[in-house]
Amino acid sequence: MIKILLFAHLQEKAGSDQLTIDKEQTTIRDLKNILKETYQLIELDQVMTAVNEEYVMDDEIAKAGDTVAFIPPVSGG
Amino acid sequence: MIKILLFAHLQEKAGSDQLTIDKEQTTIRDLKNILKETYQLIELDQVMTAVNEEYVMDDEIAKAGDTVAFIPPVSGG
Amino acid sequence: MGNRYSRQILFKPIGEAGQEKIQNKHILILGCGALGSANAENLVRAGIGKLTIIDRDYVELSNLQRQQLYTEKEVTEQLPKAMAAKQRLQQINSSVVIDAYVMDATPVTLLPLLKNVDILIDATDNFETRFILNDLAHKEQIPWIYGSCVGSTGMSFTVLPDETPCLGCLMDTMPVSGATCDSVGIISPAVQMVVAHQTAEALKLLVGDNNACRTKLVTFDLWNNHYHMMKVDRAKKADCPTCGENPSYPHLNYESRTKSEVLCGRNTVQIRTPQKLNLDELAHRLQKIAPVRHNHFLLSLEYESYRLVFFQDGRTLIHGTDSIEKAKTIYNQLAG
Amino acid sequence: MGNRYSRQILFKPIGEAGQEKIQNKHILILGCGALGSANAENLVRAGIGKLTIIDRDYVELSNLQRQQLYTEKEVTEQLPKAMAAKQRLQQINSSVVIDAYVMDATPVTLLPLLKNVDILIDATDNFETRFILNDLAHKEQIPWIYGSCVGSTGMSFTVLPDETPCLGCLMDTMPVSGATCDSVGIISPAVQMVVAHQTAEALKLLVGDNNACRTKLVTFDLWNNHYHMMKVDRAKKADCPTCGENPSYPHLNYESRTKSEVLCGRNTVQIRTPQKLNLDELAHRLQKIAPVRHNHFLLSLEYESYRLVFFQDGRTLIHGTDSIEKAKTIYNQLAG
Repeated sequence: MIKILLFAHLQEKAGSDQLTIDKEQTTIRDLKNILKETYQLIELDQVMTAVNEEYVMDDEIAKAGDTVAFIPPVSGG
Repeated sequence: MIKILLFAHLQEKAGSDQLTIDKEQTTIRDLKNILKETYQLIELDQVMTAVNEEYVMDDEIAKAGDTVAFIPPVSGG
Repeated sequence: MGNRYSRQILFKPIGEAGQEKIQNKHILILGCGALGSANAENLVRAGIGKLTIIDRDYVELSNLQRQQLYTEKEVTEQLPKAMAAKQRLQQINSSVVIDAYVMDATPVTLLPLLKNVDILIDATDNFETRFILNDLAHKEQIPWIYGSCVGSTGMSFTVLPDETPCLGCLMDTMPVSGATCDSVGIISPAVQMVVAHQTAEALKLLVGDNNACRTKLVTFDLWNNHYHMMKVDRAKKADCPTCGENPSYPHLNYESRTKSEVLCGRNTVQIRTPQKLNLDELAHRLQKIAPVRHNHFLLSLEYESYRLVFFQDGRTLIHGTDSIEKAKTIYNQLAG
Repeated sequence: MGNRYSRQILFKPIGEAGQEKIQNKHILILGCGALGSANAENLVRAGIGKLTIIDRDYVELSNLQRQQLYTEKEVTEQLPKAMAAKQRLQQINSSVVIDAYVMDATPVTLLPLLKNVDILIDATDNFETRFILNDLAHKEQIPWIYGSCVGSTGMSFTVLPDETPCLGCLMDTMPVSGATCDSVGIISPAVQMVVAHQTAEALKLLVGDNNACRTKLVTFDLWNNHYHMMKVDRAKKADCPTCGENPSYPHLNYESRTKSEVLCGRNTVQIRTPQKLNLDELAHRLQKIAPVRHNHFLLSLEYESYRLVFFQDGRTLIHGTDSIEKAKTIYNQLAG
């Protein structure tokens, strides 16, 4: 089980600020693809990703027990 | 090993915002007594205590691996 | 006012319906110092229907570093904070009804002001008043939002009667805190961080989104980059004298309070008389002793190494001493 | 000014020495909207030596809900934000030197203003300008503090040239963010929360306590009670075109920028001419077509279903359309 945290407008799209994905391990890229299909989160092409509060790139891996946060940059000021 | 987080003026007194205590387990009361002796933290009689981000009373127990936060109420406004 | 609140209405959890609720609600803020002035500015900008603000103090130069609504002009004029705040707040939003009181907050003076109040915001600088607020809020069943700050740290908690633990559950004994802004200082971001949490919680309650309220006590330290949320459900005590099954509201027993008090860390004593002061009469009398400054709300003068400030509501601040005896002597010499 | 900064001096990490440093430093804030006005107020209250503020816009009614320095009066007067901000800031602290510029921030206009600037604070509302700021800050080796907010959320990061990753490392491609304050709204506590972080970081840098700076990117959501700090050390790229070994500063190539642009989500087009506008002459001409409002900095009029605002520096805003072609037609009809 991988825990997913969604920030800003991703929440509204997915209807929740937290999701879980039942996987042993996956690359961030694959994880994004799953979420894009399931929740139409096309915005995932433009987010920062943290695994256990550390910045990661798309080819890195998340494992069961990890918390993955998707953080879309917001532009207002 | 128990991890200790100190907030507000406790930090200055102890000279750090984080400490570790090498114990398998201890009540909060005993833990406070150890810190009072080692760091002269007499203010520990008037703090809120959280173990792993949850409020606890003095007779509850902290174990190795736990994070204990001592939060002194501040009064300014 | 057309599109004045458009950006707030666009925020989905508020929307048109939420904005209308905000404009029909009444909030009381206790204290117009750092937390109070910033909370008041937020709520007035957000379009709150009615705001009651209470403060016993006047604007001083050392306030300007962190107290949002005030400028050098109000320091020169020695305006009471509640009055100075009201002036600026009405310039910001003329459609908000603002009731401002220059007075000491006691159970007796506060109770009549709680009628039809939807939320209480704590912007006091001492735990004695916070425990009075805690008792009153539970007696009158009004949510209140605790906030405090010092140095680069601060904390906040949303107290909902019948739901959350109360301040007394969290702190069995009243903290004798050595850490006030006057003893270890304060930076303005610590103020704003607390206020951001308090206003956000107030907005949730105003629009009726109580489920969104933070149930945890938040503590932070901006200089040391800490942010801590503490689950407190288990702190609620069934026998709590404030929020328990048989409440006795121990802090509402006003009779036990002294009439003179040392203001913590401020090198100041406050003397309170039950009668209002006639400032004109007093000015007339005192100007023979020393040059007197005088506005509609207060009168001040320098006397020996002390500065005295007399308020219309019967209080006098004697700056320059921590000794109640010394302060009483001077007070009696001048006004006695 | 005596004890004006006493509470800040009492805060140990600042102290007397830190206060003196603050009073000798120069900060530039880019943008005087919600983040900019609140950051400016904090720094002026804290006693910063010199502040440069830049904004291209004027005060509108819908700003008052969250933009701290402005009141109904500045809306009526249609004052440019930089000028309105400066007025209020000088009332708050007359000893701070404030340089205010009503202009579009481009590499060309910004570069000369960066001389002797110690810290840059990001208070812009778009990533195009932030990437220019990122390039300029690295070229000139000036720390800059990123901040942004929308809805009840916000984020901040302190960019130290040669130490931390830069904005380009964190976001390889410029985000085409759909989430602006004009599309999904904003509540004022989200603004203050970002500002609290930005000002705290600025104070650390001002007093030289760089070790205290937060090395993590912070993100929060006040309505949903989230606070997240992300370690970003590994994001730093050796081949980053801004902070890498062979920087090319790709966002400083001004020539490629259009002279007309649609302001995101605002139903407004901006047209920029290289020449300054003579507002008096323009007023004379245009008053035959429609009633003209005119102050020292700008001129506005309603024309058909559009509202046009002409600025002295050569820019014109055409409110009421998202079409550059339509906007140009109207512009040419009136000012062409």
